Amino acid sequence: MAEQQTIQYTQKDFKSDQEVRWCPGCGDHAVLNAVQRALPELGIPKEKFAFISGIGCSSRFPYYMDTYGFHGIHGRAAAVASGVKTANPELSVWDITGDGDALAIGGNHFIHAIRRNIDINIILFNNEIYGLTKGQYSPTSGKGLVTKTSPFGTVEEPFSVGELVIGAKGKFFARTVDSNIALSIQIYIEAAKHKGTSVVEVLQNCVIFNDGIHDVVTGKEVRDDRTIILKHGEPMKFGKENNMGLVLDGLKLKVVTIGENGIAEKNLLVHDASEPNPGIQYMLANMRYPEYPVALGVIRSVAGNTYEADVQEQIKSVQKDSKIKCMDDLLLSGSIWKVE
Amino acid sequence: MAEQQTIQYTQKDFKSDQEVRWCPGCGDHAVLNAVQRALPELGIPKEKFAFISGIGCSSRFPYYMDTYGFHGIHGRAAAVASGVKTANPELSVWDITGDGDALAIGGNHFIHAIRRNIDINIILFNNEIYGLTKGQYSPTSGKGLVTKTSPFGTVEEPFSVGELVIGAKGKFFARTVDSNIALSIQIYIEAAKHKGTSVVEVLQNCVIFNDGIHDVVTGKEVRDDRTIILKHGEPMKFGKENNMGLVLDGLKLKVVTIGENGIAEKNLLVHDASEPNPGIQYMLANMRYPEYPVALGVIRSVAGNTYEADVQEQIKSVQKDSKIKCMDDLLLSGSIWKVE
Amino acid sequence: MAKNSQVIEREEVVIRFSGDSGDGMQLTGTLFSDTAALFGNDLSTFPDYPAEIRAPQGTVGGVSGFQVHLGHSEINTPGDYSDVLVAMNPAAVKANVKWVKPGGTIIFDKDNFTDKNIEKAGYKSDPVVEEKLDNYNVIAAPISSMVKEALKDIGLDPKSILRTKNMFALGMVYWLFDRRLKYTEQYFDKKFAKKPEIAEANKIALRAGYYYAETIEALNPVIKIEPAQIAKGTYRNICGNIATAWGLLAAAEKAGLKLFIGSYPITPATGILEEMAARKDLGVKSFQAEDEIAGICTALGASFSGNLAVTSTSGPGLALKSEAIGLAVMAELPIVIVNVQRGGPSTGLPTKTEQSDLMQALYGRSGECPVVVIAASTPSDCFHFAYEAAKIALEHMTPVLLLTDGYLANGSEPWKIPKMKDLPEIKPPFADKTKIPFLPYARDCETLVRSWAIPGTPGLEHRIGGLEKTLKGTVSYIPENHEQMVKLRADKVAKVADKIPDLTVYGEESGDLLLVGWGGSRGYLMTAVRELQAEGYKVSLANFNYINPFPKNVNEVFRKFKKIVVAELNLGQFADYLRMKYQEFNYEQVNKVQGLPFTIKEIKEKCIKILEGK
Amino acid sequence: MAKNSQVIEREEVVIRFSGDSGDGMQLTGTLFSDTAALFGNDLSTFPDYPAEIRAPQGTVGGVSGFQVHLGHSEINTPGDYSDVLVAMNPAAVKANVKWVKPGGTIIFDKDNFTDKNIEKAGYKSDPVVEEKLDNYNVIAAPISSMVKEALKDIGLDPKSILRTKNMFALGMVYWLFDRRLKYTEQYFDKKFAKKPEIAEANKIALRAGYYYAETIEALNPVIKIEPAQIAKGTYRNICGNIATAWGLLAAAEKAGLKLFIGSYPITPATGILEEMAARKDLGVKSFQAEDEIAGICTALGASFSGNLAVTSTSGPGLALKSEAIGLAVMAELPIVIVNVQRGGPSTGLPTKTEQSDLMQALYGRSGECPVVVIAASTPSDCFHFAYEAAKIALEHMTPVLLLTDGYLANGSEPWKIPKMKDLPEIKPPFADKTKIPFLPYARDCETLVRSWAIPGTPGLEHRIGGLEKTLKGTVSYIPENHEQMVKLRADKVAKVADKIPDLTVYGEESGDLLLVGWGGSRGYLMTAVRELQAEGYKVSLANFNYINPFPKNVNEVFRKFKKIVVAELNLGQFADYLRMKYQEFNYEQVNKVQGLPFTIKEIKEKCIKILEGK
Ligand SMILES: Cc1ncc(C[n+]2csc(CCOP(=O)(O)OP(=O)(O)O)c2C)c(N)n1
Ligand SMILES: Cc1ncc(C[n+]2csc(CCOP(=O)(O)OP(=O)(O)O)c2C)c(N)n1
Ligand code: SF4
Ligand code: SF4
Ligand SMILES: [Mg+2]
Ligand SMILES: [Mg+2]
Repeated sequence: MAEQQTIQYTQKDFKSDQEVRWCPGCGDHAVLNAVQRALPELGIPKEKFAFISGIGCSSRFPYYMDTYGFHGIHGRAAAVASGVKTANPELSVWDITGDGDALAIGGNHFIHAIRRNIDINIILFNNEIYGLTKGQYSPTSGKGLVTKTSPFGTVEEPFSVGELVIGAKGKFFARTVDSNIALSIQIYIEAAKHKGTSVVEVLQNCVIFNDGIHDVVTGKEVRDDRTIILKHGEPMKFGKENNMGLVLDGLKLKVVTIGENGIAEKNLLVHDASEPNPGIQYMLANMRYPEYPVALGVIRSVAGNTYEADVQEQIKSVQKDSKIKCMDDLLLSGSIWKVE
Repeated sequence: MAEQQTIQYTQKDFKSDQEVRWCPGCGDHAVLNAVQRALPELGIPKEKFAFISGIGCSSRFPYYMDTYGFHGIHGRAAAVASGVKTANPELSVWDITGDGDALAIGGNHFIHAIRRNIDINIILFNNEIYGLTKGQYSPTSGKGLVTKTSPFGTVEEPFSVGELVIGAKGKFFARTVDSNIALSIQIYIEAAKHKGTSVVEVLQNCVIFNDGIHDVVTGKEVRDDRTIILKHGEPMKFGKENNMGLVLDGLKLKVVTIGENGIAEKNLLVHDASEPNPGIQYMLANMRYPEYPVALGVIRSVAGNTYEADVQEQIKSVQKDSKIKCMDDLLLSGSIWKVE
Repeated sequence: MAKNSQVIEREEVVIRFSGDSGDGMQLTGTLFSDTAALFGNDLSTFPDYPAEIRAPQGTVGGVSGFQVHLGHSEINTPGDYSDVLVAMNPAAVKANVKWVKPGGTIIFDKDNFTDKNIEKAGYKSDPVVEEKLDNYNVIAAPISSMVKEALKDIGLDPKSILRTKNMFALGMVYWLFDRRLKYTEQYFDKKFAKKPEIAEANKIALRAGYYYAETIEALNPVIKIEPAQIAKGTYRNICGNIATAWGLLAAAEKAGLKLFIGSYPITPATGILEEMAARKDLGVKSFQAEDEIAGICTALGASFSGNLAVTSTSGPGLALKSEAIGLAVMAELPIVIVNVQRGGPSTGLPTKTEQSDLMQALYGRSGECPVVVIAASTPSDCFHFAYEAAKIALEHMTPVLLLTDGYLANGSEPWKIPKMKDLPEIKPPFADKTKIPFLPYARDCETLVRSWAIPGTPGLEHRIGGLEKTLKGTVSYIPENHEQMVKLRADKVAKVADKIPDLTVYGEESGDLLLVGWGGSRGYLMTAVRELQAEGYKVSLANFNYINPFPKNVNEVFRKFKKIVVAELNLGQFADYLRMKYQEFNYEQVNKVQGLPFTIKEIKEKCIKILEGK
Repeated sequence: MAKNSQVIEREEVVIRFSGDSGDGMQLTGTLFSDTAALFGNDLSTFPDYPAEIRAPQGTVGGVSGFQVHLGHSEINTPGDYSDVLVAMNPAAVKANVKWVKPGGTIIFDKDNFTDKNIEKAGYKSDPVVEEKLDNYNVIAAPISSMVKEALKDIGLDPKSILRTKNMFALGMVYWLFDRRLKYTEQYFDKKFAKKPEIAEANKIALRAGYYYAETIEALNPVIKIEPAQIAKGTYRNICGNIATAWGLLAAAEKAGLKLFIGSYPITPATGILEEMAARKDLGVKSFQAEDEIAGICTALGASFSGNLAVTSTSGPGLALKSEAIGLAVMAELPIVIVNVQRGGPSTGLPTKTEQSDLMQALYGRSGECPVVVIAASTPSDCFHFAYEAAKIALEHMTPVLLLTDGYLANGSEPWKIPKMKDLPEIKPPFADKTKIPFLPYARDCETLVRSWAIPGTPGLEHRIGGLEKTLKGTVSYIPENHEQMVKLRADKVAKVADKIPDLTVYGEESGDLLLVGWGGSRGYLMTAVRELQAEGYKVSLANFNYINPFPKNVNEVFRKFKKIVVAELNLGQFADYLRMKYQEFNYEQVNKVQGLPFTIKEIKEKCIKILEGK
């Protein structure tokens, strides 16, 4: 990614002249808003951004960004983005994708990009439905969901995004909610700054085909009690009264109330996003309502080599030692003979 | 899967008349041997077995089995097998695949079969190389491995099979070594009996393109000290002298010696393969030499609904209530009118 | 309801309902069609959804339309130009006015023509002026205010009240075409059984519209279209996707097999998977796969296991299935691959129609890899050709690719419901359980078809796969074996020609010009040919449904005409294919690649030009 | 070394080294070829590996061969039948004897003809009897015992000693063809610099074989092949896969771009990726993708980013890339897709050659989706056509599909090394940084090529993608826009014809028969035509390298011949394609689908038959 620059952008600089065509009320609008507000904070020249997407409602995103953009084919955003970043490591590369795009047809590219730890920022719009094709279940749809292709309810267990990311050797995983713009901005900035594949799962609402699917957790009335915003180095505290917390009970997480059963704030777990061993982060990413609050924020952020940097470095080191510096050298290398 | 039957088979009954064409010394021979010895133990009629594979050295397997067999295309074994099992849940379906077949081109079908928990038995021959195409690195090749496509060493982090399986909601994961026939037989039997997707990772030696890659762990001299065979309900003990073990140290596993520092056998962790929360199993699957012994045996085996059974059940329940019993009913359902 | 108005009779008429996505135009059109069908008209309909993302309300991009063509005689297309346009807002006018016949009727909701809406639609001033609507019979009805008025006492919230606007408009149209309200009222009673106040509101709005139309002068005269001469029988409306699904289901039942479908959603093919998913009552196993590759691969697994296996998709998805179709060819397993064509290449115009996947269907695979290719030509005959596709796949142990398109998939027409007992038998070549060992690639000497041994059958254990094989199923690199197998696979597909009907000619068997088409353009071509014939031209039509192999009589048909003109919605793929297969003829072309069906006018013009030698 | 033997001169000769996979035949053949090349012979070689899985030792399936054809004049193929066969074991005899010319020389290791080995090879008795080898000049040398004897004092283990058997055989062949040992000895010194005892052992074995041949009568007379009349210059041997990789590298350097390759290993294309991976010295970014789809998609990303983007594969892999090629067409991004054809369909015969992916290359995508298609025709001209493919892709902003095949990929021949400065310029249409805003689909009026704005360039921010677009890159569903864009994309590709050379004719410009071929069969067809011409037939050859678009003079070339015969390694795909494009001619066909190249004999026979009107 590029060096810090001094140009000062505003949200407006990242708006393209194209009409935004998502349904009124779709969560995608808020994500666009948050991203357009996060980018100016990065100090990266505008021309260094590339937004790559697959196909889906969410994948229309690049058209609305006044940056370089490539709206690809369904499921392949992670592959295209990997090519963009490897070819030009100077770019800040964003992969915009949906739960179908990334986890159904694109599942393989998704896990391989993560494994390679290519420095791209994946924003996964998880509305637990195929929006663009008008409402079929996706690999994140909860078991039993009635959709156009599951009129009697699905019989499939959904992926948990964080679990899959960590299972694929993921080093950065965060979760946010479309409507929480402030948290989202912060997370996008952290994702951008993290070197390596960053995956941000956005709990996004599709007003048309899966309206309110996240409400049980993210609804205005309940969200404080049913979500926890994790911050690196801070105790795991949540709740309307900010008096709930997480502790470790044997090998499991447990929700506790501060002040009850002798629990004080200092007994709470302190979030360590940078711990390489994913044990606790794994459990945090997997917390489900009603047993637990759903974790938001940066759950895992661990440093590691990136693919594109290692490639660059290997090229450099080979070039230093090699006698072949250009094509003519190569053509004349090895066994050759002259005819006179 | 079929009911227990009384027919008594021997290994020979499962040998087809085709000449086995793997390289002399290839670990695949041993796997074939172990599978052919495991099947008679299952009491399933021979005609109920279907062996499905992709492409790779290992994927030639079905030709050597005197059962129904389908040698498919590269990477798609899990999808083909899913179709076979869903279409006919009576069959005992085996998916024979390599590290490239299952985890490179076939990664998506692999994780989705696991997520759905279709009752197929996946034997993944992990030789950490593409054998059939003569020696390129695979998604399980260790970082730095020099191969034909990584003449200066790979720069990619490999998948850990168990981690990916669990990350994809896997409910059964076991690991064995090609040469350990006795252990392998036992594991194949357990995999077959488990209802749901069973993944067995076989540490397999490719004598030609990656010879000895597992030796540091599985070599005759060292294996007792560098592997641990996990057994459900038994303490985690290993070592030539059988005096080493595993305990939990905070949130991490630790290797201990019985008799040292006051450790007795009763202090060792007891293996629970059936615990749904994968926390410890995840750590066990991820143990790497030299820090830890590599875990063999059934690491995770958790009961759960299977896809094909749920599909069957949903059909049954819909059929019970529906007025449409046959095509003529359907054709005449809804809005119709007569022209006389 | 007494009528005191002037009445004229018409042979056929085209009506287009259009409005914002949220205005309920699809339902309005459907109710109108059902009423017309019950009355006995022949008809053809086509919904025209906005492109995949919901455009902002009130914009042209967000207009949703539904066109109905009904008549006293045979109707083959939803019609080019409409006689009546219902436009709920200015954007609907903007989007559709060019498709209204000169002098046609345009009904719009005056209340919706606010400055804001006019601007949103992209007009600078009053659309009536800008579009020169004085050339049309314009009825600017204050629909919104009238439903508000009519429903003011019913106790509904304003939003729900406004939602009945479409029924007011429908009422007007019913009056215009002298239709009964009964069917529609019954529909409300059933649909809103649990919300009687909504049912009532809709009924009131419907009647209000009807009476309003009766009251005002503008809608005179009433148009009457007598019932068509339709064969006796029981009928229903059916669209192409449902007909396709049902044809396959019928084949499975006939063959005594379970149906398995492995598919991944994609516009405009998703409807097939959705219908199959709903058919658990018939025991369908619908597998929504993680991608198109898994779609076909799970289906191949199911085929290996003895199911009637199906996978459905559209262009880009077919591309992804290419490799696995190769495996199906090599393994000689029955499978039906349905490809609902849409505008390409790449993501292209996903919601639009085109016929540009023909070459891909024929040749989009590595190696010598022949499959049977069939194309349906009307929404309802998708049933027939889907049934045929399954029958051929099962009886010839081969993949069959069935081509439909977005226009057939979503379009609908009345369909005489067949009886299962009247459909032809389907007899898959199951392996003889007594012939052991089973040789997977041993063939019937006549049809060259191998037999099908289903896993679970004792004694027939065998192995198949994608490598070249001998008779026995053993992998073989023997050069002569490979050549022989390549030819056998080609011949096996070619021999399907023995089982398919001859190419038929619509019109005289010889003449000046043979219009040639394939698949879904048939309705348009037929109407054009009929009109040309009526005008005295010696023109006939041959529309292909069997594309590989061809019927045996093609040469015989072609050589009786002076000119051959191939019309298709692409740059000339079928024409090129004919050049390969029947090099002896000269082919002229009519092509269109606009995501739209042909219009009858453009076909006629082109034919006349060619006939006149220009 | 003094020669005291009888010497005869020959124009050309074919030698085949064959033995078990472990016998080192590939090295033996390569060393012999290099020596011949250094001597100045023209030559062509072809390795013939066993099928992908190693068969058990000693079986026919496990035989590995290497054929060299060398001559005093131009050599175009590795030859049909061999003059000399070296067979290290009975299986090698079994596999190859039918390819030895009657009366040819067969050298074998007598020590290896044990009962067990004879049985393993599938013989029931002595192969000499069973194969009637008395019709050949058989030299049954006790090679194993002689190397044991020769190396008994050197202190090596028996296994290492036996491993020099191939060098003993090579020594015999050197003597037979009057070659020097020097080059080979130098090779040992270099290769085994750290193991001088191994170098020494090989040298001793080599000399022992040489002297042995000199000693025995059987090998008389010595065959001399004078150096060929070869253009002055610096030469090397090169195989098709390396030449392909290098051609692309040269193009990148010339265009001033970095090269990115995204590929997934697949036989027989893997060599290209492997060579690219080794070319870190030239800054290549080789991305071994998780599958073929990721291969092309990463390459498309790299192309979007301004690299020369390449993806390489073989048939089934090309099928998987179909959808993404559609995206490349729609996005109008430059990319070279190399398809090394192998035996199909499906997994087919992966290690064998065929020309059956032509139709897939031309049409294997949804929608109207034209790409440039080019085919190379010799191992070394893969360099030229890869360079051309990259030049066209970059200068015309289009995907270019380069077809080679298993035979070209692995075959090798001497190649006059070009100088970079002599290669034509490559000038990609980079966007003008001062023209803001950048319109991605604005075109050069002449070539219809859009310009290329590289991410990172200030002011040129823009969006592209797979949906239909306007000039500006805005998504558009406007019917007329779509039709116009479909035609523009087709015309852009068609206009590449302005830049490519005319089709050339080998032989007279008119005559009785024009043999037509494409791609990799050129050597065989040319040799056949040359021989026919020598026999007095009026036969010429036109071999196509540019397939879409065609050179402009095809009609002009074709019409000067009485008959046109299309020869290809498939069931007639190019012939069919010609029927579409040049319907005016009649095409006869010569086809072969055996995983093998043509033999000159079969082409000649077929041509003569056609000439004689049978
Ligand atoms: C190859 C291919 N298969 C299928 C489709 C159809 N399709 C487009 S988007 C989509 C799924 C969209 O779901 P998701 O990724 O969750 O995005 P959302 O619309 O919900 O934002 C599908 C199935 C396609 N365009 N291309
Ligand atoms: C579509 C396709 N791509 C690539 C290949 C080439 N190919 C065959 S097997 C294989 C990898 C084999 O590796 P693995 O799965 O680990 O099996 P192994 O041979 O090591 O047992 C590859 C790349 C192919 N046959 N088909
Ligand atoms: S369909 Fe759903 S996801 Fe798509 S734009 Fe509309 S609300 Fe958003
Ligand atoms: S190449 Fe390797 S994996 Fe393949 S058969 Fe030989 S030893 Fe086994
Ligand atoms: Mg979604
Ligand atoms: Mg492997």
